Amino acid sequence: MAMKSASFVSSADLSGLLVRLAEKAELWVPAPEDTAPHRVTFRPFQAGMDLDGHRLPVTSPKKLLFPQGEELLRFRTGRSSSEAAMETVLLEESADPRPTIVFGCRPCDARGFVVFDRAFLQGPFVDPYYKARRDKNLVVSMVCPGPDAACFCGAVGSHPADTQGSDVQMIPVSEGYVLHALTEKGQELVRHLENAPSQAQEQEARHVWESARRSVENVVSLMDSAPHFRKRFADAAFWRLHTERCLSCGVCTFLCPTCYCFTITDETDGVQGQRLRSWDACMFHHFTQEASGHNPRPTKAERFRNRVGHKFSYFAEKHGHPACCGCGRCLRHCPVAMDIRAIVRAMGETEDVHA
Amino acid sequence: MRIGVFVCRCGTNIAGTVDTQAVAARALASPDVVYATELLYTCSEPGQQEIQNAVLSHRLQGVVVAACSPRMHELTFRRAVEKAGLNRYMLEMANIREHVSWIGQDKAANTEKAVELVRMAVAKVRRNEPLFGSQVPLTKRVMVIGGGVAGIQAALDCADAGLDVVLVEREPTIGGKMAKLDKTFPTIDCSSCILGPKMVDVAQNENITLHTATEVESLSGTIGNFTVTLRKKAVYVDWDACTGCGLCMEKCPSKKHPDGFNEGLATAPAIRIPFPQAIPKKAHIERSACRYFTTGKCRVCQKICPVGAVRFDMEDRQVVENVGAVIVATGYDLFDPAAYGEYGAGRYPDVITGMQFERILSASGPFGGHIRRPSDGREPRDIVFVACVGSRDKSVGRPYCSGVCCMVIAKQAILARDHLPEARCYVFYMDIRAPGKNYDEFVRRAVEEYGVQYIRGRVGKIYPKGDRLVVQGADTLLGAQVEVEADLVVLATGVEPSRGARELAEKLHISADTHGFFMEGHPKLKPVETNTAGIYLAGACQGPKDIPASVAQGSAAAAKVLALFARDSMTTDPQTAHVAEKVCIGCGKCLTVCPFGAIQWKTLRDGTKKAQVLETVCQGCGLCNATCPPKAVQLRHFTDDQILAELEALCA
Amino acid sequence: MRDEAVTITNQTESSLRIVGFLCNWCSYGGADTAGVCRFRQPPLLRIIRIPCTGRMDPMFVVKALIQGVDGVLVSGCHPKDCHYAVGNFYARRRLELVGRFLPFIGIDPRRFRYTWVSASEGQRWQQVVTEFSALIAALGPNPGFSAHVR
Amino acid sequence: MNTLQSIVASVWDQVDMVLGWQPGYDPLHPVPAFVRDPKDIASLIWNPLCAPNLSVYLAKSFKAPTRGEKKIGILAKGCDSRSLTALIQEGLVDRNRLLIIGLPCPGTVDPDALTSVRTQSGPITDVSFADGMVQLTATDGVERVPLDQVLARRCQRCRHPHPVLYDVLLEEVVPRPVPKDPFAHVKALENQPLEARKAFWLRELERCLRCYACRNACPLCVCQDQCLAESRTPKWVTQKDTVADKFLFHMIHTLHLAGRCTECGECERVCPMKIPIGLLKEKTAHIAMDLWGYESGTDPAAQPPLLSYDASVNGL
Repeated sequence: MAMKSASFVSSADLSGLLVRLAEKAELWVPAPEDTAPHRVTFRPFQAGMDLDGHRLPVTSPKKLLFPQGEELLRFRTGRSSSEAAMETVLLEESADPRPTIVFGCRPCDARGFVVFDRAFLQGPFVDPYYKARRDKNLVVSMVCPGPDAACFCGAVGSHPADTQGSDVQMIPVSEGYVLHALTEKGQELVRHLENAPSQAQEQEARHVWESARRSVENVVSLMDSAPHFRKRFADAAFWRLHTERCLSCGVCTFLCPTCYCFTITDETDGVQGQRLRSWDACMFHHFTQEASGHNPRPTKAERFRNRVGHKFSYFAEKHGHPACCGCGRCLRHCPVAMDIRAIVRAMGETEDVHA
Repeated sequence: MRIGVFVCRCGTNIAGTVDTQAVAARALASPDVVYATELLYTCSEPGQQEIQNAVLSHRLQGVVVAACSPRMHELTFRRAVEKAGLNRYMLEMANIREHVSWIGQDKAANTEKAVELVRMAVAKVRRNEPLFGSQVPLTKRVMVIGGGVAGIQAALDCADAGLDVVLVEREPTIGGKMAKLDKTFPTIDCSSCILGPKMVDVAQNENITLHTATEVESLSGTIGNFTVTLRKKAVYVDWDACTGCGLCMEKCPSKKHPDGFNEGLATAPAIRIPFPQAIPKKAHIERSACRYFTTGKCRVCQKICPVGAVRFDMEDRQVVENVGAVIVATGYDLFDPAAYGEYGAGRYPDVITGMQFERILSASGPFGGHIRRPSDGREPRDIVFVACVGSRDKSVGRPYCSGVCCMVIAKQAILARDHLPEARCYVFYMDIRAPGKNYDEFVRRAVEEYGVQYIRGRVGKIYPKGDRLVVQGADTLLGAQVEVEADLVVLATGVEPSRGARELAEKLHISADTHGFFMEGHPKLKPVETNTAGIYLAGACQGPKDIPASVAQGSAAAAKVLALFARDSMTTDPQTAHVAEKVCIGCGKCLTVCPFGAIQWKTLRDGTKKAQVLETVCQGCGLCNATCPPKAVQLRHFTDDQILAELEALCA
Repeated sequence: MRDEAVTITNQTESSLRIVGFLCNWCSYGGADTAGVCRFRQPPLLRIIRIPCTGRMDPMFVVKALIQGVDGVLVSGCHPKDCHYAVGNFYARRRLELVGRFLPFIGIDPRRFRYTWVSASEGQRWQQVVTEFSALIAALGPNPGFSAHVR
Repeated sequence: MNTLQSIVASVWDQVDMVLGWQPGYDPLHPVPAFVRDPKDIASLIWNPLCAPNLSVYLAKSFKAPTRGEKKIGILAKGCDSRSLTALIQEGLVDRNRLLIIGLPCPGTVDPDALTSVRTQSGPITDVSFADGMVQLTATDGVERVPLDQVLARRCQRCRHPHPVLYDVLLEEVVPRPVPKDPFAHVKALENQPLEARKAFWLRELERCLRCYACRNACPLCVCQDQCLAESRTPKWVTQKDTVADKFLFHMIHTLHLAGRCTECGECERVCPMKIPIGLLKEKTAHIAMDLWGYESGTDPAAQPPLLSYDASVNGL
């Protein structure tokens, strides 16, 4: 671990730090819900808010860089009353986004942005809307305090101390946190803190980091599933069987830190309107509905197959890692506990359980 | 879309309280509006021409006319845009007269409201689509319900023009109220002498199928193709056999039953022909009066009938008639004066109704045309007529004027003086209403030539004194209480809807007003139409009327039917429901709620079930549209998107 | 005629809007009759013509009130007078239910009213519009559901 | 012994398949199971964590019967049996195709509530139920929680813990007693001022993701892929991420369920954002009961109130 700079923040000083950060940028933290304190979601920080780094947040911070309904532009049709026949369309681009900071997310959530970056920044076309937000964004992740039964970061090439996608990594130690800057942007933040960790603190941090990384060493990897997927692709019975209980809702994709599919609509209101980019889900019937009425993925079996294929085959082969960070939200919050891990594993099983 | 907006000034009707120029100018701010102007009278020939010119010169695809109510001129403007080459459903109206200029004086507020109504209409027309009706053949038969003078006239006019007519009458004979009258005002000609020949014409006309003692049970279908189910009541005489000889009436041992034709002033046998001129002249048995039906023994009529026509086992039966149009002419009934307890009708035999007096006057009546008192048969010396018994009186729920009673009283007083030159006639009245041709002159004759004494005021009380009656009332001209001793009191009872009118309205899907008179399509311009296409009105079922008005309406309704049947087929209204098959989930809720059975299942090749609208049966109510969960069923011209567009234009 | 109710026009009140959903056969005709008789009414109401109250999806009521329309008035034929025989019977149930539901989501139920007015009842229509307009004027603008709490 | 397995085995010759529950990825999450092979009967389980209402699959996945088919066996708790009844009422499921195995229900557990009352943090390895207690075995110890304390909200207010419609009944557990006021939660909200109610819904519904889990888990939401909330023609709801649009979607769901909802509470259970949307439908159920004395899903022959009418002048 080559670290450019490090700092120590005591537990007592943390909220002061957050207040200062919130002045500079829109700061999102995992915090308990007002009405249900045992439920944690990512929300804009407000003074007095308690951070909860322990419970697994229901939502990921992806909404901050990829809003559920993002206005791309506004339009208005105009006309001068003297020349009624002349109609003009006036376009107005949406305002520049504000700087943002994601603070205290888990490594899996930070790694979600790596998938987004691949899709929106590193291909032949750069998405200007995402880029504008991403450029002004800083991610401070924290080494994971512990997985639950749904977590599987270790199976997708990551681990609870992963630094990918983070600008700063926080490591919980006794009485506080050691912060390691990982990027230029991270440097800037850490440098301002001017409180270098002690030797002992650095040592403890290294220990916490190592034990977190090692905690998933024995997890069965799902990294090389593309060949299995190709083999199963045309096995309709396999997909029907394994997706039978799926309800075709959007919980898995909407909560997923890596799902980036969207739809674009014009929402017109008389003479004016906005062009929106909003979340879409490959589990929905409408996702591939064609104008003719034909739908190439008419049932949930084809739709679920696509989700598995995209994450573990198409994306994985193109970019070298699955479009999955292993956060486990898709099964943890699924109404019928659909387990994508089990399906990916089953693809590779040789015996044909379904005649 | 290219939309033109035409704002009507309607002279000063609209422009007086709406800045029509501003409305037109501001319409240009709405999307797709490429042309907007105001016009003086849009519905006029030049106004329509302007619309047509603008459609062509500005290549308009949609037209908004901001003017009067679409119930007034929608059809006018639909035709106008059609002439210019547009589909007629590419027109919308904004009602800125009845709903704006006529109900508010604040010009600024009115103008704002008109601007918004135009904006809503523009939003709607942007989502309109050309619609095309389909052609369906017409059933060129007409049903006339009610065999009074209005129905007879309508039936004869239609039949004379060559139409098949089905005439339905609830009573065993046609003729209605007019058949009971002695003479008619203001000509004093004999009622049965002028009605009788028409009744005979009905019986003899080959184009007329007559169903008497028959009631309408239900009606289904739409203009051009109605199916009417009738119930022919059991009359216990085979009318195909009965010759109307009247022998049964003579021999019937059960003779002492109130004679309805004579308003209860005479008795009749249980088996009877209603009156000598009845059409059809056939006997029927009043079940409640018949000895066989009440005791199980008798059968005298059956034994003596020369043709063996009596059938005690006869039952009601259903008859189904298919017709293309219906004329409703169910007439009226008379107010029951028992509601005025202080007048003593029903308690004092010599307090009678006007209709009873008609029967007394009639030569075929209970006393052979001699005026006598029902109580003792004595000739009356003093006769008092009381007007407005059940008319113009909110306290008995009859706030309206019955229209005919003033003239009836004048006629009856004149006839009384003719019959009994020594008799004195008094009339208590509120106002004299005599607006018809020669009507006021007729009332003057009663006063001036016949010496009938008119006392302006209401009667408070009638009570017996010896064998006579005292009529106590006010003379508002003298400002004094007056008492008149009388031998006979005649109450001019008001006109009310025929009994069962409201139930019939429900069966026919037409409207009735608060009193139960049927609603015309428009109070001025559609007096014989109803709001249900193909169903027309004639006579007093629409409101109190005298004979000439009823006859005129009978002919008018016939003319409407003849106009309808001048074509061989008709274009259906394309504003029907339509199912988007791909969206339909086959839940069947539309089938459950459709009041017309216009939706049926359609099974696709893969076995899935989809709803399907029978467009010729659909009436366009939109209940299915409101019920359909995924909104697969859309009512054309009133789709969700069209209504939502109007709503959103209002919110903008 | 109540003149104080008729002159609801000025200031904030001039921005108040009532949307009326009227059946073509009875109530739209009643509103026409009121116009023909020159029965003065406050200018808040904007009428949308529908064929029958049976066409009335309760969602129209909810959508209008969520979007901030200040009042919703639905009017049709009197029960038993429906041009389509039973449309208003269905509507009666649906509208009654949605009316009772509105307060549960924090919408003042007084902002919604349904009534029956026949084509001949111009005077009654005037009364309905005048009363409802006065009520909406008293309630003031409906903020709808655009306000964010957080 | 009258066990779930023995009952299913006893009816096996009448069915092609049995819809039930099997263990999921951890002991807290049993999942719907489609048992087609008799050797899988042994894997069926039934405990207060078997929350999913299996009737959701009937109208959606098994609509058209094929020739020569046997029945579909289905396990049904009290609430599930009401959903089945409502589906039968509306002709969406053929009663003759079903073999209903009724399960008197002790109430189901809200895993969220269970998690919130835990004192341990280690992964749970086993859950068992006895004497009104839930026993949680985790890697760091065993703890016991009263079932009443972690009951799902829907079960706290359940009026029909005993199935209303079934062919065979598993008489193993004693169902819960019926609560005094099933609409207590509705009334608690109604007791707040109008503005507070509105603020409540704005706050709750702002969280909505429009993932449509509530809709898809609803056994009576039969539009599914054709849902009006996603329709662009007609367009009732936009894609805008505003609370008004989210609210419109929930009003569509609520009003489409008015007079039909069987109060199974699945919409609320499956909501990842834990929005108490069940309350909306409970309110409509309350109104239907008030106005028409109607309780959906209790009489297979009844016509839902909004699909019928009262033809009297002053009636409703």
